[in-house]
Amino acid sequence: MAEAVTFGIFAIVALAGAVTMLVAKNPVYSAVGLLSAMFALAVMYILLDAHLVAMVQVIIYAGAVMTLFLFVIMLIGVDNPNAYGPRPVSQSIVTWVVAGVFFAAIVLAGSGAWVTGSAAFGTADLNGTIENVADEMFGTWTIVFLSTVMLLTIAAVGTIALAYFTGADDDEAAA
Amino acid sequence: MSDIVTVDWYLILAAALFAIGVAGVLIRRNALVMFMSIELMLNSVNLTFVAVSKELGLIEGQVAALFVMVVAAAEVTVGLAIIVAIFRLRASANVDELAELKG
Amino acid sequence: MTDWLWLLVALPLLGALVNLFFGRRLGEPASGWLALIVVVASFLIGAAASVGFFTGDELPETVYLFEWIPILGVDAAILWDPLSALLTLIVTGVGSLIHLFSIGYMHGDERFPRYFSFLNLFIASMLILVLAANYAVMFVGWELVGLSSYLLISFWFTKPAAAAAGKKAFIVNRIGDWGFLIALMIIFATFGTFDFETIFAEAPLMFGVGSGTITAITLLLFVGAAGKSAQIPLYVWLPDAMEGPTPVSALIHAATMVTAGVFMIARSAVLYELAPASGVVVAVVGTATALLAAVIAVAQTDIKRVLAYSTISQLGYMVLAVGAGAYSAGMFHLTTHAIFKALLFLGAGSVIHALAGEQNMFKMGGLRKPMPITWITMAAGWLAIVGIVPFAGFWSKDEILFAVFNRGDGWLILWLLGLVVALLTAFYMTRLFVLTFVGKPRWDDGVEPHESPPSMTIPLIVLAVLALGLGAWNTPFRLSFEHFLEPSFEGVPHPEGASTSEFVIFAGLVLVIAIIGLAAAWWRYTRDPLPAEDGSFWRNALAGFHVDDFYGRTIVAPGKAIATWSSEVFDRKVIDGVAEGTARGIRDAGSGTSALQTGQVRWYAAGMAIAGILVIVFFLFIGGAF
Amino acid sequence: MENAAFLPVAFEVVLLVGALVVLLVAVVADRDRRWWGPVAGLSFALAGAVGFLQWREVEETGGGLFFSSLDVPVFRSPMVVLDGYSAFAAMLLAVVGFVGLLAAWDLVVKVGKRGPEFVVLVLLAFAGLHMMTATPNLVVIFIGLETASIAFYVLAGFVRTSEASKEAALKYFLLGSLASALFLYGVALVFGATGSLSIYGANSIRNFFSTVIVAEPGILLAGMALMLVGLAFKVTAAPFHQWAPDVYQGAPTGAVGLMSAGIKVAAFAAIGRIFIGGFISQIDAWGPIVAVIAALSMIVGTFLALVQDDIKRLLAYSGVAHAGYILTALVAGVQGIGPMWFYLATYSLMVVGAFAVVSTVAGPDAGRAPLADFGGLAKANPELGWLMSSLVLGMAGIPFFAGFVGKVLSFTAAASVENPWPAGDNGYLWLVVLGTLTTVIGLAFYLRIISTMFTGQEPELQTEATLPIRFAVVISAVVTVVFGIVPWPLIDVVRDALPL
Repeated sequence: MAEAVTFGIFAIVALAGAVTMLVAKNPVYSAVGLLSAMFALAVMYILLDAHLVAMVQVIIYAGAVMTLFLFVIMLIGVDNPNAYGPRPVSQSIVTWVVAGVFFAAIVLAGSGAWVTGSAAFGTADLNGTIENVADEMFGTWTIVFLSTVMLLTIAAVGTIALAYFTGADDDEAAA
Repeated sequence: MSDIVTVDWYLILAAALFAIGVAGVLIRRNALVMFMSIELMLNSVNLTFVAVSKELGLIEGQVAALFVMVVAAAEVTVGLAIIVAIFRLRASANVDELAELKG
Repeated sequence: MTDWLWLLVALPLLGALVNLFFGRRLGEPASGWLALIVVVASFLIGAAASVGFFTGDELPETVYLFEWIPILGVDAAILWDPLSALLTLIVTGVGSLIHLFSIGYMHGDERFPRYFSFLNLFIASMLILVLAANYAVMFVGWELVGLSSYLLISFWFTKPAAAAAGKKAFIVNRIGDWGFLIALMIIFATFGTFDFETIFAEAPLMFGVGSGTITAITLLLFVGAAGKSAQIPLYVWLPDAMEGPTPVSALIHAATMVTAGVFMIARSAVLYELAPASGVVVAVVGTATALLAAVIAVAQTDIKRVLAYSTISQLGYMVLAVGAGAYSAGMFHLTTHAIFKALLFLGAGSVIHALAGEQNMFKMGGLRKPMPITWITMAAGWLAIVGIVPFAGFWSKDEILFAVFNRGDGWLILWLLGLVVALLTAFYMTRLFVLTFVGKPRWDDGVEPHESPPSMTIPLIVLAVLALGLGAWNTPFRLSFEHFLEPSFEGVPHPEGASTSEFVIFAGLVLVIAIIGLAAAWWRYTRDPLPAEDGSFWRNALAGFHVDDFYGRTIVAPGKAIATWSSEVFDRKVIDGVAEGTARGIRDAGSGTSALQTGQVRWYAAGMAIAGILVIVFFLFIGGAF
Repeated sequence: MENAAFLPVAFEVVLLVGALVVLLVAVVADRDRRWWGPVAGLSFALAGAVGFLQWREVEETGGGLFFSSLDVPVFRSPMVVLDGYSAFAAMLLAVVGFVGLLAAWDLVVKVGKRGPEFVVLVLLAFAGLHMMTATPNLVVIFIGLETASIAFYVLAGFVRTSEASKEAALKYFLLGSLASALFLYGVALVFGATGSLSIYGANSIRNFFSTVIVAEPGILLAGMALMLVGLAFKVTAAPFHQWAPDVYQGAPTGAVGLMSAGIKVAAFAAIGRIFIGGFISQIDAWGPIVAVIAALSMIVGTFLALVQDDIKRLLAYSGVAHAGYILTALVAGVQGIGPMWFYLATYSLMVVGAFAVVSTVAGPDAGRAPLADFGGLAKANPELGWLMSSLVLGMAGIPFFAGFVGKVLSFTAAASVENPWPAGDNGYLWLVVLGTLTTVIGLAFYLRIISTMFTGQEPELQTEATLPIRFAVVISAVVTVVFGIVPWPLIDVVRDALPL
């Protein structure tokens, strides 16, 4: 029962945060909305016994990623909502219809059974402790773990290429 | 897992969050908020992974969620760099103004 | 040795590619030398591989390279026999000399490396053609030769005449190719293969002499041959092709490309033997071409055009020979002609070079003194083509006429016409020689003729020596050329031989006729270097008897008229009504859809989302989830 | 199998090492000499050699599944797969990367000191692309996809001063991330439906389908649909193509060729691996939808290409149509894999070559490239005109060019299978007929390019190509012509390039 209550509360928090993100005029509020949704999801992970994921969710997402977002919002300034002008009603209608139909389609698809996979290979009472995750991560997934070095290198190099150099480094600027 | 809150609820919540993310991409004109919506979508996918992982007793789902976070972090870095670079050129994050290329 | 034969083609191809890419970096002389080296290497490989044929120790061999079109059973393979060896040696041998000559001739041209790239490509294509072991590969070579000659003729494409000449050569050759292509289809339908060996083995078993199928095939093949080898009525491209650089004229129009048709007929000798009617057609067309071209050549004033028409005329001889079944005589004339005509063209090139581009013979004269080497070597070429003992042309031309005479009956008419051509040949070549080298200088003021550089004169000397000595390869006293080619014409009946004494009588006759022609011209043009040549004959012959004009009126103009009519009447009425409507509908559909392409990211995202939902619903529907 | 532990991942390792060498040396070394070009070229050459070794290994041993380089034995699902499919992808990607880099060299020169960053991004992107083809694990496919995509977002926005480039980058980024998210959601749903992330192995999707009959396939179908949407976006199949023209037009011309060719090769390979390798038993569900997407792509691509005045947009729409032709092969299931590879191998090089020519004429860092600028190209530089013509004819599918063979193979495959929906035993004949029709209509815009080049009167354009570009163009033109005339060697090879 306690779990049901916890789930109910944080599901509402997550949805409220998401909707806040969606409707807030000011991007800072959007960021805060997303942040609360992420915290709510971290709680969900704990409910699902995924402790490491919950922890990383808080550290990486709520901590690093959202900080980066807020930082960029501060950097480029919160723009004036009026600058965007009124949004055509048709756009709102289309958006809500699309989102609604999408949700309905998924729910409809899952209405029979949400999880049909076989549990033959599973562990009966899975506990996502650091140890269990590490066994998997540094066992089967080692090579994948190593391959993320490419992703991170690209992120670093790409950011440098886009933002770090001054225009004078280019041939076209020098010419 | 208790009998009251089945995996279905988590997955429906994830679908709802994903749909809100889709709505955000369609309706928000601020590139940053569009991008936040995409992050929300990735989060809802993670919830799906973790919930299925618990249901089936397969730890892969949690590992996958962790990898998704790595990917998202890399994506955020580059995405924000692009937005900043655009902002330097035209001092606006309104994507509706970026429609020079069309036809 | 035959394992290395693929290099024959690969080397020039490589040279072409390297020059295409790095030509500019290699710079002027280097790219030319590179092109020369690969062709010389090909020549050496060819020579080494054909030693066995000269000694008579080696038998023809098919070298399999790779599977090309398995569905049709076509392999890329080389047929290495004396015939292809001979052509290989001519193409690469004369080709090397022409490369060498070009290094001097093209000096200073801004697209120097490109020129050598094309030249190498030409050599490679020609080798594909002659080495082919089946009609399909031969056709590829055939087309590539057409392409590279087009590139070379219009090399100076900024000159409108050159561009037009290239186009003309291309179109006329397409007509010939059309014949070849249809012949190929019939061949495949009949024999189920393109392979020479199989076809030539099966044809005599499947068909009797005079069979309709074989006659059709051979006649259609001849249409192709007429296009490449410039026979009536498709010869018109060749004189115009003189707009290309002179070494190109020598290469294409003397030594190699134009011989492709003759070679193809010789290669298909077995089929032609089964179709005597085709042989007659071939021989008659050849004779007519030889005669017409010789008459036109008499009146030309441009030195290169004289040589061009002379080439057509000599090709007529070769075609006459193969039509008469005297394949080795035809091939022998092809060989000697390649040598002496290349020599004459290069000599003419040397003269034109010296006179800063002047091509009108009436503005030459007296070049003997400033250009001693060119003069002497040209003299060798001149005597060879006229047919004076012991120059090469004498032996090969006599052999053809003798073979034709030996067929008897109606062939005697062709023989007589052949004699007339010999007379005319002697006349116009002497005219050319006298007007160019003898008499007083008539060149424009300010032109200082000078001898050409060694890279140009060395090829001349080599060719002159060959023009003098090559005849010894096949004299009635020692028929080593015929023996050399024998393995290639196995199963083809030999024309009847005659005694040596008979031959001497006929040879004497031809020689006398040649000397008459020579003397007449010498007399006429040394006396008065500028005779009044403005009678109606001269005017008409100079204009090539207005054949181009005739084609223009009968074929091109009606074609254009039909095109105009269809564009003005047909198009406006019908196309406007139907096709244009459809086209407009299509375009409108395009524009209508392109209006969806607003450039708005969110619009695209909405499109994606909606389409994605449709895909999901579609999936659920088809997958039976509902 | 001595080197088996290393060989399956050697392609990625070689490119990663190359990238790190460039990156680390660039920190300390002189950035004026452009030594990174040879390093990157060498990396691609080595990667191609690795691909060849992998191919040999597969021929000898049949390849196999690998967990990680440590090869600990207790795993449920493998991470790396070595088969003809991944080995061929390795060879093809190495060639595309090499030629693409040649074609992009003008741009690398132009971006000056940022050259090393460009090269590193290209190398890592191609490593990511190969990851997509050489893994049975859906999450790893996603990671590879993102590795390549993120690098390409940066490449699209590489020209700092150009608004078009930035607009392209942002559009590509936002829409691409959306597509990735959809794909990933599909992976998660499939995970729920099958209990597996892997196509092969003990606990695998194939194993699941062979042992279980899915009574409630809803989630499975939705997952497959979302994965298809994500990948269809990457291969620019309609109606998920709208980003492509804008991004191609705005991105620096020099980089467009390798971006579009690379992502197409890998994303199609991923579609083949997932849907034919994993979901072949569900072909009755996905086949008709792929056919509809193929049909839409052919129609939309062809008709919109007709009205373009910018050659980059035109090529983008032509790419949409080509995506349709390749998908046409895939509806045939396993039989379609060979045709898909043939088409990809030839088409990817044609694209790279064509964009190399565009990059010469319009400038490597340019955004827009009006078709009118090509006027008189063939007169000013006949060789470039001829080469470009042969590439365009190849794309148009004229006989004796590789594109024709590719189309024939693809159509033959589609016509030979049973059409499940609407049921009928006459194959996807309607799709083949449609493909033939759009091919004919498509001639109009391909010939328009050629006639513009041969008739226009504007000799002031840049027509002299640099050496790397000439190389790239000639390699691709030679491939187009050679495999148009002698396609059998390649057909024989792709016949063996099958997934496990």
